[in-house]
Amino acid sequence: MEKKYFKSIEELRIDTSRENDIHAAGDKFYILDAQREALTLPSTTRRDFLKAFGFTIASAAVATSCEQPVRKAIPFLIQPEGIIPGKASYYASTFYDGIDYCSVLVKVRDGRPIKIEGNSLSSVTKGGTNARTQASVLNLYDNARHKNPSKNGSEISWEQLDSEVIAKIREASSSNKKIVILTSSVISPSTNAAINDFASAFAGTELVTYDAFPASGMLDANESSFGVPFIPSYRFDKADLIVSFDADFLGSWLSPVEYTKQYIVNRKLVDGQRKMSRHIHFEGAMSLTGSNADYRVQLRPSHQKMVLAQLLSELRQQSGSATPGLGDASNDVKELAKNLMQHKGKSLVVCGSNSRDEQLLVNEINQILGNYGATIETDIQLKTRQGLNHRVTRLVEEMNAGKVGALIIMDVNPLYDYPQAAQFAQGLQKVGMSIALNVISDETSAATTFVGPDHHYLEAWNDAEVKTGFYSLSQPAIRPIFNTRSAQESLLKWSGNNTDFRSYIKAYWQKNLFAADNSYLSFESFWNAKLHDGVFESGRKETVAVAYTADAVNKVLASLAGKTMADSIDLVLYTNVGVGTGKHANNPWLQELPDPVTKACWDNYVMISPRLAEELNISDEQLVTINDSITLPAIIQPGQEYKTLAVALGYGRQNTGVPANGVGQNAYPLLGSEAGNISFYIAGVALSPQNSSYPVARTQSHHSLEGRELLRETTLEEYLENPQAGNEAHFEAEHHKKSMYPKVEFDGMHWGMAIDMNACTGCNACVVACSSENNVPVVGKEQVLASREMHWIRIDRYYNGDINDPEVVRQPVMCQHCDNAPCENVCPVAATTHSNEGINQMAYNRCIGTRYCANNCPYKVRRFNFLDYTGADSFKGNRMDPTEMTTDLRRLVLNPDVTIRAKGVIEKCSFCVQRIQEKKLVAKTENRELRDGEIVPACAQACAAEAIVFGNLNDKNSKVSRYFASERNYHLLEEVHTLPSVGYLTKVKNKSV
Amino acid sequence: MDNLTFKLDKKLITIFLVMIAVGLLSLVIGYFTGAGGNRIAANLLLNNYYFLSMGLIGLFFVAVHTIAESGWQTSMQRVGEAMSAFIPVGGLLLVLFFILGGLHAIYPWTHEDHLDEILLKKVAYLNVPFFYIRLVVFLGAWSLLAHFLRKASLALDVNGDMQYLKKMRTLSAVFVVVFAVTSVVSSWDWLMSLDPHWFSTLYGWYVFSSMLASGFAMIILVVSLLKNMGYMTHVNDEHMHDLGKYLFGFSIFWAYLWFSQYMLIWYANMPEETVYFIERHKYFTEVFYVNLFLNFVVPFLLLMTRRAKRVSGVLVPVAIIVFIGHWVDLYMMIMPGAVGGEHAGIGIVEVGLTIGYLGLFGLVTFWSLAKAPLASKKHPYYKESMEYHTNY
Amino acid sequence: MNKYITAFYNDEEDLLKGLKQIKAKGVNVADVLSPFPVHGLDTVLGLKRSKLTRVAFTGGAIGALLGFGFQAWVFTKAYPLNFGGKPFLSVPSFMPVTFELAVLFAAFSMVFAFLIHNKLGPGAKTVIHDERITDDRFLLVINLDEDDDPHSIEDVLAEAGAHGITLKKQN
Amino acid sequence: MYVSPIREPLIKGSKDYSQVTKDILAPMAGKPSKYWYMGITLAGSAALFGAWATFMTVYYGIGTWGLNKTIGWAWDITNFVWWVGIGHAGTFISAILLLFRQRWRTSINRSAEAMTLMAIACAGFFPLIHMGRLLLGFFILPYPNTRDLWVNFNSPLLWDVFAITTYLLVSLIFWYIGLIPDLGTVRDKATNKIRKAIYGFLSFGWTGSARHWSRHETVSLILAGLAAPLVLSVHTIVSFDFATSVIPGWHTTIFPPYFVSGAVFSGFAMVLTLLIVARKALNLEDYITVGHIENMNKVIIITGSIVGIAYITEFFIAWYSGVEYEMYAFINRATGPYAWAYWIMMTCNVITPQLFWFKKIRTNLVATFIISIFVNIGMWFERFVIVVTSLHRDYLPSSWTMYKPTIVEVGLYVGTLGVFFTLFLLFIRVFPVIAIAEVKSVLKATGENKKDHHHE
Repeated sequence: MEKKYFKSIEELRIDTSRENDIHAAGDKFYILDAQREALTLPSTTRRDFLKAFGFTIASAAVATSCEQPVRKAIPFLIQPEGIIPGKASYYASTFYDGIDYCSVLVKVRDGRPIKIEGNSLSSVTKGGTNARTQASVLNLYDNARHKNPSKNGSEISWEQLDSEVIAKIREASSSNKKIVILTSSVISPSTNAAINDFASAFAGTELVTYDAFPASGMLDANESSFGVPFIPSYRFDKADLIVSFDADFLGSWLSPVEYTKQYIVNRKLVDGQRKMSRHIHFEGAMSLTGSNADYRVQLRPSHQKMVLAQLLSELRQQSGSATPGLGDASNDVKELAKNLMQHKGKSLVVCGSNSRDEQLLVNEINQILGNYGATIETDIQLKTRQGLNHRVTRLVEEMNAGKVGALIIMDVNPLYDYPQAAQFAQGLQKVGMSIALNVISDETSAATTFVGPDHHYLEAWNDAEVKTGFYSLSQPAIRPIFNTRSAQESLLKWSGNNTDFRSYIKAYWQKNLFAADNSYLSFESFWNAKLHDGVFESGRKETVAVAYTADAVNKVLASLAGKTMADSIDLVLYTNVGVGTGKHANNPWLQELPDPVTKACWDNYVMISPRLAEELNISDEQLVTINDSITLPAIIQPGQEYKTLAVALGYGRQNTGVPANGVGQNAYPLLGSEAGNISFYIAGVALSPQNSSYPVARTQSHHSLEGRELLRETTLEEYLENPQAGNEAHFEAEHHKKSMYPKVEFDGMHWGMAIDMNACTGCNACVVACSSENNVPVVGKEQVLASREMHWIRIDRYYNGDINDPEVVRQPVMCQHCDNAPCENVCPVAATTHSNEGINQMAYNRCIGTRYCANNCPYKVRRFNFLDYTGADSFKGNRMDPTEMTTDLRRLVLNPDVTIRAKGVIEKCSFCVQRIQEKKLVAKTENRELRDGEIVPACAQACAAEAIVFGNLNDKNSKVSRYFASERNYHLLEEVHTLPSVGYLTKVKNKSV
Repeated sequence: MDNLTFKLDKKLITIFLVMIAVGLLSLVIGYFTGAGGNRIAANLLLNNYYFLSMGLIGLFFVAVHTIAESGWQTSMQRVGEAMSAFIPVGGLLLVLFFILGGLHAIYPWTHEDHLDEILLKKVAYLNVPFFYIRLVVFLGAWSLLAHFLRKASLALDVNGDMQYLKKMRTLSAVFVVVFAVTSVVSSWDWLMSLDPHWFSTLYGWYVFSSMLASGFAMIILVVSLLKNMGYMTHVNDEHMHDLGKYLFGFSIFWAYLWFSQYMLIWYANMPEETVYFIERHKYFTEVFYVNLFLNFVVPFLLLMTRRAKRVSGVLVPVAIIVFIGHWVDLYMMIMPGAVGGEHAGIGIVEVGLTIGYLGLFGLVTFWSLAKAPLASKKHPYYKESMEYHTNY
Repeated sequence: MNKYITAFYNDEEDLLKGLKQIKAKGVNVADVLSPFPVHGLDTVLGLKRSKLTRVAFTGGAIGALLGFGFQAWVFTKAYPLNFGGKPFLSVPSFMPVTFELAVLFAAFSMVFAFLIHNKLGPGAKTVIHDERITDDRFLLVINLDEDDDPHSIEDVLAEAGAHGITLKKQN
Repeated sequence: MYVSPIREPLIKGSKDYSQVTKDILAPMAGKPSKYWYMGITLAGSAALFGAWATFMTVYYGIGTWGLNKTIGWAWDITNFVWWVGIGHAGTFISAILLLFRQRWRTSINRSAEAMTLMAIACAGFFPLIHMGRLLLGFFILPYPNTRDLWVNFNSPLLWDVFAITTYLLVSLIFWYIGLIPDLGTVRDKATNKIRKAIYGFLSFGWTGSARHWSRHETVSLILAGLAAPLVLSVHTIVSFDFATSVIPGWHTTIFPPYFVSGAVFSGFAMVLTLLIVARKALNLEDYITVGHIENMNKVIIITGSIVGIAYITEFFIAWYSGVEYEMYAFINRATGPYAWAYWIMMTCNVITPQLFWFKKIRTNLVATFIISIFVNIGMWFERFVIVVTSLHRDYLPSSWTMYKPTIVEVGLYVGTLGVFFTLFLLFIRVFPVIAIAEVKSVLKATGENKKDHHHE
């Protein structure tokens, strides 16, 4: 038979009425190889197929049976090609929301995208993801999405919208007023082309790039240092010594997923690697990255510039050229300088500040250290965060001056996240025509005249060039759910071009990129291959030569001469790994994600150092007012710099969905500015305690290890001379290990998981991935306050040592799948038993909810459905769904392979048994052995740090077995003799003791 | 008919003396056949403890029934008192045993020079001086109380003056309270600390239940022996029936505690606890099950019927078996820790020493029996006890 | 149609004394009805010890075997499952249920045997000779054959100090 | 049979048999007093409160309680164990005291057993209501099904099912067998037809024949012999719920005997609480004398002291074990956030009963009543301490939480109390509260007028 490929995604559409669906036919591309093989293997017997089929029907049945009343189940009248019921298809795509970039695979089941996974073919993100990327699939099913075009809030047709908008635009350009396209940094070459087309169609068109969380300081600095405003690409993997000044590069700074991938290359000590980078971190507020550093130095943000200057002059002295006038550097700085000089060309200094001056200083520091060309590449540049603050400031002035005739807002939300949102709003009144092409209803789209909703990225075609020469494609994984239209298509339409954006992209790629790859005969095959891979790396480099000039930095140094560090209370404004800038605030998964540092969710708050709290006698969760503008609960944060406060941005949303509205306070208005650039901290804030308090939902209330050897640590030096260092307790336990009954031997598979605590950064991507894969319910703030969060995997965070400057240690904990599981023994109805592959399995339908197992679990990983969180209960009207996660729309994200748990049932991590089954079937249909690493649980898949390894313990060569064999491996509470199937590798910090 | 004044005749004395001689001999033989210091020490401890506990149960028997104001047992109260006469003797031997190197020989925690970190945590309790203080307090309290109770009981027999009965009640109450605590703590000191890492909260009561069963077996044996010799004819089937019920009940009680301790440790399977039974399973498999058979299965099945408890032909053999059974039980508790699985065994030393101690115990008991009428006629409940009949 | 005589005492000790006399006179007392168990009566009436104990034992034994057997069958044959690595035949775990079932069976088998044996049960029909036998009277019943003479027996009873001597017929 | 003259009479006032019958049947006759009506109204409304709480729990879920991810049991199991404990006195009195031939039991065993049955009923309610999916609770029974799926015989909760059921049934027949002759008495004393019919039916046609009596005695004795170990087994198995686990503070081998004595301890306390009131209200002072109260108080001292020793043993061994989790669990009990509960338990269970060493106090009704209440409270807190303080801080500090009860949980507890007292109030109206026949059988031996009857 002729090899059968999958047809274009368009054919997923059940109704083929719209004309632009048809000519997609003829496009061919593969889906993931495994899938293709599984389905085209001639040896696939009918029985096997039925088994595969039956498995999913069964699970789907389970999902809807039992206590859950059966809902709509419409069989296909004509089975569309490309959909095998119960078979997931994966489509390569690109996640870019104006802030984060990630090359992804979209898992589609029965026409619904249900899961996002990292695309390992991308050499930028290398298969890694972060929490927001994982959660982005849920935004597709956001109840608050714009469902159709509208004018002043009332629905209109696209035709009407087009005609009215075009008229207005013409009017504006004829009355030579400005036509402004306001967008976040555009990394899509095709989109840029489309915008250019638009600009050439309408005189006076102007593109204003607006980033809610900009890097304009760096752009300015690089302009003055190198003559070009650009963001270089950093190479943490090439650096032996990483010095970060408040750059949260593992969490929120520029390209965290990419940096995490690079970072861990030199942090993992497995498979014989004995070399490890050293990471020194300066910061005021406790951040994810800071808490992972080998040395964390507390530095108040307003002192950072001076310290950088001192470091620079110290370096200059050590390299022979002195700078007068600066205060004498502290010994630490001297020491640091010496250290850096020893690592010339193998070090990397980064700075998270948005101050041009500080970036200038850092530029020269790296220049002196010869890091340019070594750990910093200037010929490959990062294309995100191109926004320049002064451009936006000017726009606001122009709007208020009535110079703007038309304002086209492309999925940005200045009325929420622009510090001077009020002026912007006033200006908006004076704009002739305003239209928002935003996906989800928000503050801005509520204020514009028109709303022309864009597709969600999973519905749209798009392309991207995140870094010079690193291209990737987005393709629709589902037909648009609502009456939306790709923003680019709108622009093209208005500029008189009726081609759909997909063909536009194809044309662009054919014209500009096909030439860069001569390994394909036809463009079609090139296109199909790239669409299949999702990425195309042309190897293009920037041509503009960069030459370093020091004049600017000298001015800075001069300006600092004789200055001293002011003693004031500083406020840091940061974005967390959850809701980030607030664009995703309406995503319940992200709202309920415990912050890696504070373990709090569903709110923002003021982090305050224990010392300052004591002085001002502010108690935990007491309300405090900052600069008489916002009032938030205080959280006493160990390790916070004495006089540094921190508040997360991204909260206090309005006019958007239920989950986000009114959660926390909007801190954007607090953002200050320096030399025209937004600065992420303000010095000298006034802090006034209120005499009331406000409960903050935290998933962990006790932060000390109580001297228990749960989390084992050592230093690199100790480790190098004795690999068992810090892990003595393990060998002690092994020595005493005794059992009163014979050890169960598992023939065939014995699944196990190993977690490298040296790699784990605590970024929480695994938590969201797990929730997404396993339909883990969202319970809302009240329930989290009652300690009833449902996460199957959690990241325990403990503080060690001095409360004012503690060490932070983290440990991901999920079901340990003990071979002597205390929980299994005590279940009266045998609802939880041990599988013959060593998995501790739950039969939800058998569970009667005595909670005996949960009590008896030493790891406390079992979760109980205290209320009807999922709507699966047989009683009506008792649902507990404060975040509207059980609406029909939201339910589309559910994974049909995983049972929905009813009220009164215990649930817990299953090692993603559904994935194990799926891959077993694939292997069976191909009649071969399972390959090591073929089965990847959701948490491991999501982990950018590759900290989680899963596999067969019976296979002595499997990666997990190798990890288990390592001297660093130990088991949590092994002295209790539960025989866990999860192992942990001791954390090694590269610090001298 | 005066079968109430017991005379300790030559024949009996010689028998006991011979037995003691056998014991001493076996000690010598054992020493020269290289049974090993530990093993001899362990056996001395075992028998010392075992027969001391016989004396204690004798006293406990009297005390409990006195405060319970029950009448039936007054007829054999003297037997309990006589057994308690062994307390000071056994106590003294125990002290000597510890002082003359027994302590250092078999108690690992006495080796201060090399203690692992677990034992170091316990030093506040497990240290030699404190151990001796406790030892002396326990033995002192027991001996004194035994002495005064006996005194009061004899005084009561003079003219049945109620004040002595009151006195007996007070003393009994005091003893029961003291014994409740000391029996537990002493079992930790002398037995549990032989495996100093291991611990079990139930241990003290488990040991106590073992004492009870064996102690009542001994009471039955002494009484029947006396009856055989034609004394205490006033002790009728009803009395024996009750003693039989005790033996039956306490054997089940012992089994119950044995099971509770074993099952809970087996179930949780935590190494720090399981090590105790794993050791015993490994080296003492047969003994492990024999223990259960002798102390539970035999009395449970044989003493179930009413008849069995009333017919000495059944009661006495069962009593003997239980007596041996709890010796084995104690063997299980002591040997693995004191001697270690490889070196422990049952040979001349074990048998001989036991015979020796039995002789000594017999001698002391019967000697004390001979010093007073076998029943206290003036006891207010004496008549009750004589006219004692019940249909169950 | 058979005749019988009833008479009563007001005190169990008089009853016992009287009975001895009556028996000495060779009169056969069929039954004594009393408000509470009178000790020594069974010897006087020459009642045998009840065999109910054996029923209880058998019942208990069956219960125990059933209990243990069932658990063992479920865990090793019917549906062996791995619970926390415990052996399939986890004997210590089986003990509680075995014990409970033993007790349950013993108790119930015996109680049912008791009721059946005595022909007692919910709403059982029995002759109440005198309403005060459940209060304070001790009543004897003497069955008469055709040949023996009521009056002589009545005299014997009167001699033995019994009250309310009455001749009754029962069809 | 001979009884020593120095023994105190157990039944006051020179009574003959018919007098005994009259006295004991008196409370059943005539209209109930207004106190009775007040009592049953109060108890009834408490029960209604419980009904509401039950609805809330079943409809909305366990989430209406104060539990969380770490603390899976709290008031539910605390109440369960408390009630089971109370349910131990009755059978203990009738079985074990019977075996030990304690004659004084005859005046109290009937009501104590009734109390046992009611307490067990209340206890049984909690394991059911604590299930997240009550409607599927039948899964816990090993019934044949198409999936060939049975239950987990390793689970102490399953052992509970068997233990509690057996205990309830055996106690029930034990109680009823004892009741049959007295029901005969009620029947024969009944004046109106319906009453006669009903009690005639209930009394199984009892005639008081010598044969029946002798078998009846055998049955009672064997049942006692069976019930004695059964009583032990029940609370032993309840203690296994905790002791088999690996949670510090739960897993300790002393639990079985210590729970049993604790159960008898609390059981006797509850019997005292009830009887001190009942004997007055039903004027049965002649039958339930100060002597009886004193004897029960003695049992309370003994069991209370045993419990005390167990507490201390636990604490010492926790230290002696050298296991840090064990040590912490107990330090946390005495000094942690729930220390107050621990010290309430200590005061009520270990210290107050020691007052009974003084004859003055143990023969004083008011003092006894107050102390019995203390013991009831103390024993409730003992279970609370074991269940909650052990759970709320176990192995991983990251998961430590706190627990606060909700009104629903309170409702469930109050509800069972309501049911308990309602049933008791009904019981005293329909059944003789004292075993008439048994009292008569010991009247000669222990009545005040025994001298004149007795022939030396």
